[in-house]
Amino acid sequence: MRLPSGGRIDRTTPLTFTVDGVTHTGYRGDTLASAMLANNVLAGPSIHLGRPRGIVAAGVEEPNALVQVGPEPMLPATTVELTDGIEATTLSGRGRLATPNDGYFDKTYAHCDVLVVGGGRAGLAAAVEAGRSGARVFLADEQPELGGSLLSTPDTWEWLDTVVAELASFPETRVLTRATVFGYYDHNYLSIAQRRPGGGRLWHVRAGRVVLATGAHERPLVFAGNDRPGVMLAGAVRTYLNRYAVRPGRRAVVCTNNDSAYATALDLLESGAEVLVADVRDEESALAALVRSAGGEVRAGTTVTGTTGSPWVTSVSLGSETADCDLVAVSGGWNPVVHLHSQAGGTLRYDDATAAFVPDVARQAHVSVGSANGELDPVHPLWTIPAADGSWDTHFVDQQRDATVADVLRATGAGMRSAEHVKRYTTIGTAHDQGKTAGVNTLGVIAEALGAGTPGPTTYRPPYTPVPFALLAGRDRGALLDPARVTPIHAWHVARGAEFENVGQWRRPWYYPLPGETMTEAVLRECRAAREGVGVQDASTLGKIELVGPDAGEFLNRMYTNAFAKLPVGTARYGMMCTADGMVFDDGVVLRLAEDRYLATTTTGNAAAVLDHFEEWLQTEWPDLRVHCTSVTEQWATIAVVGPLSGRVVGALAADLPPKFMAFVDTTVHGVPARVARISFSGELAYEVNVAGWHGLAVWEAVMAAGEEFGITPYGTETMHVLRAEKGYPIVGQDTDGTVTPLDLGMDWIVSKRKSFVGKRSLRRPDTARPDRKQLVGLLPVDPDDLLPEGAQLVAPDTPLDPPVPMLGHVTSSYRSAALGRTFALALLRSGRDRLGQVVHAPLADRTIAAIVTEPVFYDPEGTRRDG
Amino acid sequence: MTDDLMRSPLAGVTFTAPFVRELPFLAMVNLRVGTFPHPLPGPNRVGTLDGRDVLWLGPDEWLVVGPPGDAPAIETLLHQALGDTHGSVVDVSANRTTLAVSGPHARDTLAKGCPLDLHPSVFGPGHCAQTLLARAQVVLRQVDADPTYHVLVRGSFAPYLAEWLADATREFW
Amino acid sequence: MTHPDRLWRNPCLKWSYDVVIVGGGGHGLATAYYLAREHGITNVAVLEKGWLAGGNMARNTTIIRSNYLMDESAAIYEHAMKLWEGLSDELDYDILFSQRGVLNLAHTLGDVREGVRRVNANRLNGVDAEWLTPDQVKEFCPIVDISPDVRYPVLGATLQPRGGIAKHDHVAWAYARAADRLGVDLVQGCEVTGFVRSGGRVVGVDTNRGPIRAGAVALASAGHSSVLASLAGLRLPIQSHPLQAMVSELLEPVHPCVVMSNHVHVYVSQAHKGELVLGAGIDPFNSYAQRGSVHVVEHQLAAALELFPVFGHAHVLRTWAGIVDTSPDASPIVGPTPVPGLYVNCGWGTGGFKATPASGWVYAHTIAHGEPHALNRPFGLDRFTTGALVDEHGAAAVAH
Amino acid sequence: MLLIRCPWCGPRNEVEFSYGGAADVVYPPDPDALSDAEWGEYVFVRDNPRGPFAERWVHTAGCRRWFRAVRNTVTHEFREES
Repeated sequence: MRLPSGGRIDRTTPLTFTVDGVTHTGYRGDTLASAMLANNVLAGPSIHLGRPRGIVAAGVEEPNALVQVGPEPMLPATTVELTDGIEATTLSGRGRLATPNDGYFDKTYAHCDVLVVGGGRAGLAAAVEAGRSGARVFLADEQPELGGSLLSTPDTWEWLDTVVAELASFPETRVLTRATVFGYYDHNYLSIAQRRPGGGRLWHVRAGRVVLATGAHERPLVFAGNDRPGVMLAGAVRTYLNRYAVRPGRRAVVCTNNDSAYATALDLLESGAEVLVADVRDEESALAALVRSAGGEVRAGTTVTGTTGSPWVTSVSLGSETADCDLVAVSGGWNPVVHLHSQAGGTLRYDDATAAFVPDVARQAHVSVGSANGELDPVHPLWTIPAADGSWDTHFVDQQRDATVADVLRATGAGMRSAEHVKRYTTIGTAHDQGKTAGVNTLGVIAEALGAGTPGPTTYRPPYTPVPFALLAGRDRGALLDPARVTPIHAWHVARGAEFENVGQWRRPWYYPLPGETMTEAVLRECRAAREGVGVQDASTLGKIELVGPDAGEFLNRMYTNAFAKLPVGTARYGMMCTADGMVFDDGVVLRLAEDRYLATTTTGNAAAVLDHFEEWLQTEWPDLRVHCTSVTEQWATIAVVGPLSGRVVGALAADLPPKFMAFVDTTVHGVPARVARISFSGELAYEVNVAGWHGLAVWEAVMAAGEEFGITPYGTETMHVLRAEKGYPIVGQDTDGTVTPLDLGMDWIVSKRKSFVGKRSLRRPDTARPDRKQLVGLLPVDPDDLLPEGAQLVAPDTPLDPPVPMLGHVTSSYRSAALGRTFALALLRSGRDRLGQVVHAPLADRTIAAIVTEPVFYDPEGTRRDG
Repeated sequence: MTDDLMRSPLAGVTFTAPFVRELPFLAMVNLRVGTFPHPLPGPNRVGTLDGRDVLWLGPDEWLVVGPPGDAPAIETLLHQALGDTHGSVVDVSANRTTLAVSGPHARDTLAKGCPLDLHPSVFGPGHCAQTLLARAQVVLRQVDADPTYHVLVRGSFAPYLAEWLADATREFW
Repeated sequence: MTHPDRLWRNPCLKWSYDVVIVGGGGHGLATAYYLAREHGITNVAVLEKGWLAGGNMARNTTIIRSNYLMDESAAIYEHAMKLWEGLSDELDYDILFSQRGVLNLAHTLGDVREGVRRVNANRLNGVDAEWLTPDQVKEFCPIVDISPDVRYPVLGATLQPRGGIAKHDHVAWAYARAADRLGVDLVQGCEVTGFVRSGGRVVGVDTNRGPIRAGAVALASAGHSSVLASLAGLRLPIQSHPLQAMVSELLEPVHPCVVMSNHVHVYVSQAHKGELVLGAGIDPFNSYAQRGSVHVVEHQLAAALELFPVFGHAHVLRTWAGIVDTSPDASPIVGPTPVPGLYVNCGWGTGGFKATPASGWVYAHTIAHGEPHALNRPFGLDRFTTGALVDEHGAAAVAH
Repeated sequence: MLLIRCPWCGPRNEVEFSYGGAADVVYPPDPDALSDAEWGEYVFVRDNPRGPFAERWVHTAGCRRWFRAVRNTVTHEFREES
């Protein structure tokens, strides 16, 4: 019932809410739990046994009162601030996901000298002391207001107000409320979940020092029927009385093994309740006299051994006697909240006096203070209280998991000796409350069952309390999930209706369908334009690295399989790189810009990796080489103008043209500085126009305009792939997969015999040098209209298709070719070069395609077209 | 000096937060050198060289920043200073664009994505760092005590970063 | 749920065994079981420094699949799958093996190519595999967002219908119980601190409980393999990394299968009691701390919510990390070593749980015969000399 | 989130770095002189100790310098090196 006065609730602001469709009222300042308790509302029935359950605790340790509020499942009612119109549904330990979370959850980094975790008495004292020194102080507390357990003790509220005001006066002190420090990671990095209207914020704090003032959680007592509604933690009863002005019962039995529950007894008496204290300790507490003088009864050497009532408790057994009651306030002692200390790598020690695990050695820069450090009343440990009938199956250790002492005994009976085994066998500690009230009791029960001396040990892992997925995800959603990199010409592609593909983080035009056109039609059209007229592609995504220094040529010689030191200035050469394992790593064209200056291009996806690779070898192996690398990937927009008419187009715009294939000139195009190279990835006459990124769009548009009379056609990555495949040029990452050497690709010519390079030694290992490795070949389907799927596996024609079927290789690239008027493919095929002219089969789910093995060059094998 | 054929990576982007804007086309020249005849700023600091800002990028790497169109002059200056000394001078002006984030919300905005401690006692005017802002690599420098920060970001990442900033600043306007 | 009462004895340690297995995880327990069951070698001890199956076995996300790309991998994992399919019956213990299907999503054209290649290779290797279109993905797992306008749209998926999950603890206990009943000594709290040598041969181990003679010593110690092998003077091509995972509270059934996405680093299933079980990517640095970095978890959940918007309201209850033993080609190392009498079984990386039965089966064969079975012959140490790697990287950048 | 001290830029969050594994593995001066086993050892075999580990990091999002650090693989603490 709600007391007529007192508490920290705002009685001028009544709030209406529903639980399971029934309307109730509460006040601002209530939690959903305190308002439920004021209205005698039960929690949901238990998960397996369907037993009625009530609210047990007043904080995050609550094992029973889980509710669904709107779309949010699995909130402990004790942590839900009451607001007007809340519609709550009680749950039986299992929530329901139905709708996406549209809350706004963001993140921020923060730094401080001292992070104080917990705004109770100890935390406030630490924060004030640190604040007075001028240090940068962070104080985080999970409650809506500071005070911690002080909020349950009205005689401290004046001091609380003073301290909170002083904290507010420190310019470098920041107080976060509704903020739970849930993770303590390496190097004093802590995560805080802050509840905010409509969502929350994840704080990542790097702290100089951390003060853990996280308080303690009370332990229940383990007796028969200890889960009956009306059995509550004594400290929680006190919180409901004093903070929320809710008295959970009027005839109370307080059952304890320590002095802390006497304060609850006294407060209950003051509220007008009848109180019987059953203190398990034989020696009477010094506080007993206070209780008696306030009108209560105290019995030493007595404990509750069972309960009756349905659903609420109506009486308890005290050994052979029975006492009527409607509230049982229990205290089995307190567990310091050592979770963060433990997460930080700190060790724990079992303290006999308090029968609790307390911080022992800190590993990082943290200190525990107050009750979190074990400053607690001594207790008489009492892990289990036998029932009169000897049964153990209603002695609940973990209420949310419906796990009892009987379950623990079954586990130890099965041979389990480790607490971890028992927990897994019984599922104790794995529910939403993370076993906060169950954990240490379980260890005590196991120790008793095994006849071991002391319980333990245990460790804690993040998070301290459950954290919404949405909070950890933060704003990295939708377009912000991962940067979408775009070129300077991107807006043009979008306007032109391009379809895009993701290549690494880049968005690249895939093809440019005309209205009503299929992808196949579009690609055939684009290919035809590049082969017969002129096509144009945005190649800006290629990685570009300038290498400057007198040893640049020597360095490139060591990195690439082929040689670059003697490359004439003004010319370019295709190169290939291997990993130390001898497998193809990347490829690209290298230009020699000056005697001491090269420009290396990389594949789109590998740009960063190649630069890292260069720097790694330069810095760690060959620091004596005088070379410096600078990424210029985005300095240049790159426009590939391709096809027999490309010279007409580029010639109309460029002041100068490169004299021959694999040469380049620094000139102007459309009036802006440009580097124009005769490089071809298609086998056609082609020009690669490089201009500063900010000129990219204008020059692209100029190229389009100049090419209009020739029907210039923009093409995407798909057409690029077809054109290069017709020429048998491999794509690293498509025709290779990390298991392919340059020799496997049939590119013996690119592997220098005279110089050393990274990976060379690997090429003559027994397996790598085997003649029957998979080698790159061409395939022509026997039916020229049949398109081999990329990824089709290849077998010899007479192979029975009973698994496991011996496979020869797979199709790496496969297209329809406008130039060939048929389909074709590239494949990696075992002993492929010995199979030229033979037929292989590609058995698919529904049919088998036969194809003839060919050289991988299908188009213009003489290379006559590259010169126009 | 710019011409009307130039288009910045964020041309066409409207910044909803009034304290974020693009400073396009700044000249930037990358210098990598062992020994240099003129004093260059030390780690995480910005210095000057003949009227240009010089940002420390690494133990042998600096970024010389000047007004739009200044890159050829900077290159000439650096080459002359180097003489026969081996060093790498590369124009990277178009590699990045610059975002200015300024005013009372600047620090809290950047803190949402930048793991550096930007407290005035740690990072102030004249400081610079290569770091991360959200999921983009940036060069960050504080220009004045307002505070105004300059965020130098690769052109391809600029639209992402602009979108991120629009989101990060939405509580401030 | 009822368990048989007695799982295992807590036996006295003998001074000599035919085989000492170092590591009482899933692989060690399975090896002991198959040594006894298949080869009649029952004078076997499994030495576990902590509690049985308390390492990676207790920390994995329990996904079972055999749809590996390379022929050698497919063969050994498919052997495991067949053993899984009969395991509850064979061990007379319900391991809660649920063949609910495993989807591997494709988000790029490269993923699609790789997925189709894998489906084709799997089929010819006798591994069930299908290629699904985005609509078929939606049909199979309705909570996956297949809209085309997300950052990395779902372009398709491979499906292995026989893949699924099992209850890791039950698997361990089932093997332990069966091995125990065949006479194997399961010794917990027994840490190996060195090897007893005679001539060049390993003839026993030193432990915190004294020396133990052994006809053969078989390492089955996952992330700790390098440290143990170094005690025998053996260097392994293994690096130990944290691999993080997390679990939500119990939720009503919402997720009917297993979904994995290498591209965005997500793998998730809903366990039989209702918790969502998610795995993250490997932390890049070497570690024995069973602790990773929180940003790895954050990235992973961001990606998870893109695929499964409905998960936004779920809560992370626990996070943890295992110590995974990664090899240069992302394939295991199972076989004899250059040190006579010493065998090694490691390098399973992220694939350890799903391989458990086959790993134990081939390892037992190897120990019993002194040479590898055909299934693990390709996975010997010598491949790092010859170059005959079984490279699963391309197929499994974040393989699980 | 490890805090890693870049020798040039100062302490920075782990996300700014890439990991390079074991340090002090020298590229053989003459790979061709090595046996297959020796070469395989160089390419594939690295120490993997429990405890202090000399390793390489590169400050990818910062100065791009590779550096050596000694970190304990159990506690993750870096040893201060002069």
